[in-house]
Amino acid sequence: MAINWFKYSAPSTFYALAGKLIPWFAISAAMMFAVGLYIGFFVAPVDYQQGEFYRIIFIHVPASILSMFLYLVMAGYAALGLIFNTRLSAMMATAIAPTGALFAFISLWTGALWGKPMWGAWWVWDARLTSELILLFLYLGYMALHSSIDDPRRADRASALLAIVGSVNVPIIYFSVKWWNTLHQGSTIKFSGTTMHVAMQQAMFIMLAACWLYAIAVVLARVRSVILERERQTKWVAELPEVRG
Amino acid sequence: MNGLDIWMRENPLTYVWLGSYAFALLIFAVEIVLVRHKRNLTLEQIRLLREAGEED
Amino acid sequence: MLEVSNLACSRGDQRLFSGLSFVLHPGQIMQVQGENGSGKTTLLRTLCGFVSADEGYVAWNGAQVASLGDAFHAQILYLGHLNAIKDDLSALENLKISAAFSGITLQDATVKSALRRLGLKGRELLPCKVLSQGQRRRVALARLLVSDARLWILDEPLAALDVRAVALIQELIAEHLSSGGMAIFTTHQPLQIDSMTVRTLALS
Amino acid sequence: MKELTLFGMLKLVVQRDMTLAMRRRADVLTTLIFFVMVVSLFPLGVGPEMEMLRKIAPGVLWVAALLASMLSLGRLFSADHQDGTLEQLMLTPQPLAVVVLGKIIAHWMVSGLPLVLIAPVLGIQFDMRMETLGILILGLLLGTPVLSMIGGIGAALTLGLRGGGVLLSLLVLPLCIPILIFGTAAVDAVASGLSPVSHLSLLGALLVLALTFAPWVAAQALRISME
Repeated sequence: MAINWFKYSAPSTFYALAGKLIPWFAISAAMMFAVGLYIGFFVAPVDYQQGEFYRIIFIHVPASILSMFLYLVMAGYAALGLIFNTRLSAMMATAIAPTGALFAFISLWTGALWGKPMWGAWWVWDARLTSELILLFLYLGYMALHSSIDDPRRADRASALLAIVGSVNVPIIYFSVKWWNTLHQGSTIKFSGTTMHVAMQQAMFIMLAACWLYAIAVVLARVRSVILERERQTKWVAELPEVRG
Repeated sequence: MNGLDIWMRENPLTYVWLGSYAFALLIFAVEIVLVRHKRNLTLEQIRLLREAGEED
Repeated sequence: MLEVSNLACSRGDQRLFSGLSFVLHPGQIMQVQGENGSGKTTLLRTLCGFVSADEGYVAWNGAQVASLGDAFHAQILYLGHLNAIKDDLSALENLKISAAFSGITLQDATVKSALRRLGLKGRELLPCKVLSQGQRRRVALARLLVSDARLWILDEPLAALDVRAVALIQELIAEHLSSGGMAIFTTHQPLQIDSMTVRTLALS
Repeated sequence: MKELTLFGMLKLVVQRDMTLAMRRRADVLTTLIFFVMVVSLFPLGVGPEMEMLRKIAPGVLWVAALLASMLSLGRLFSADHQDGTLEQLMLTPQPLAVVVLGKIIAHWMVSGLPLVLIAPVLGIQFDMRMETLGILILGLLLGTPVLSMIGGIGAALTLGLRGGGVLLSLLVLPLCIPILIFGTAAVDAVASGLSPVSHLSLLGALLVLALTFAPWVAAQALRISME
């Protein structure tokens, strides 16, 4: 079955499609969160080394994973927009950035809360936490550049280039930070047991899925506003029921 | 060991809940509010633009 | 031969012009007219390749400019609003450097005679920052004398010039056209080229 | 006579920018003085214990070099942008990346190289030993060009924006972290009796990587900013 992707890459079609999809993603995200939290807190057993504190991983790890993946997805959309000059991909990239930055922030915050009972310090210069901090800087740089350029076309293209340069740099940064960390014999967040309990794995995966669904729902909602803003002069926007109001 | 440390060890679940999960959910809530606010703002702007256009 | 076909450009989300087509043959000159903000400068910058068009294309001798790439740059001379001269360098250095960038090595004597023709005798070695606005414009215009570009793209070449200099520029353009060159320009002042019809392109 | 090779073009741009920089020697000196000042502030901030100063010296010198290069990057394209010469540079019959590379090389020679040359004097202030000092200089020599290259991309992206200088640092500093890490790690390695070769070769690899891609990316960024 051939799907006409170009049809969905038109902002007007995508606007309607996103509007239909958002409730589904939002509801399933809420349900997944509920199930994930239930398993994480009531089914998963207590870790014998870290006690109850380990339960932070059910939000910490998914947030870290999402913040990194979202950066790659953002850079991917940015590259698409830059190469093929498709307006929708540039809009998607701008809509992803704030959510990615928030996930990076949540990851840092929960990492700090985990660090305090484990090492007695809120912040340890652990390789992963440090990389996460730099990733947050990259997100902030992207958003700062995008918002300081008035012309939307230039803003899209310039920040797309920055996102691509950033994504090329991310592995180098990660590698260098890891190297730096081993040189200074810093502490690393390691899980005590080599094998995780099945319920722990389940909770982690369900929470990861919940975060994904939430991110998709929020990004789609945000991109709808961006589409409206960019296309405000067009006829289809003027004919929308919510605009006629 | 200061007060927070002792409290933390005595109530680990509350610590985890309030510190991480409640905080993360709060951030999600704030983000959702911001996104909705932006949508209303954009719609408002477009309506104003249209009204200004119709008067011409 | 410069060929513009069905060109459309916009700034922000405002469409400046669309469906613009014209052909400029060797020996021809064209003036772009229009109000402020009608896209005159954008059109000239599109021809140079600074701005990419929304629709349509620009072709040089039958080949699209986008595919010619940097080779096309050797064929054109662009003079923008800004003089593109360095205040810290002398008129002589400015001219030599800008010619060198288009691949022409100039002798000091050639440069001096070009500057002399534009009435800058005795000021060749002064740093440009001490020159007046009109004199700096003339340093910029001296590039017309030492260039071998086929197409001149001039944005407001007559701004800040006195009557004598305007006459000189008209003379230079006429020389350029009679040797098979082409020119496209914008101006607020009328420009008379001897024995040449100036075509006009109106942007609204 | 119409022939202008890639290398000829590169030489031309470097010569031009060097001439311009020599006409404005004060700008070059400002960066250098900033570097010296920032480095000299640290003993005042952390105290004059020689043991401590010797330990933090490589980090301090590297961070100060990073900040000093941020300071001068704003001028890389903006001066040419303001007087219109940048448009003329974009119309040369050679690829724009060559022009950009030339400008970056010239920028490094007037703002990066002086820092490297004065670093030994500052290192002595921090009581660094000869062998560590040598490695620090070598690291700076390999690393500062990369800072100029990455900074060139940032400078091209923020060309003509309000608050460009601060924004530039915000964009570029995170990308420079690997340079900082390898540069200081090389000195630390020597100080603890290990070989700095692996760190220096990583710096060299980053330099090669930056030389290959950065001018091209910066050229694209300039095209975007000039539209």
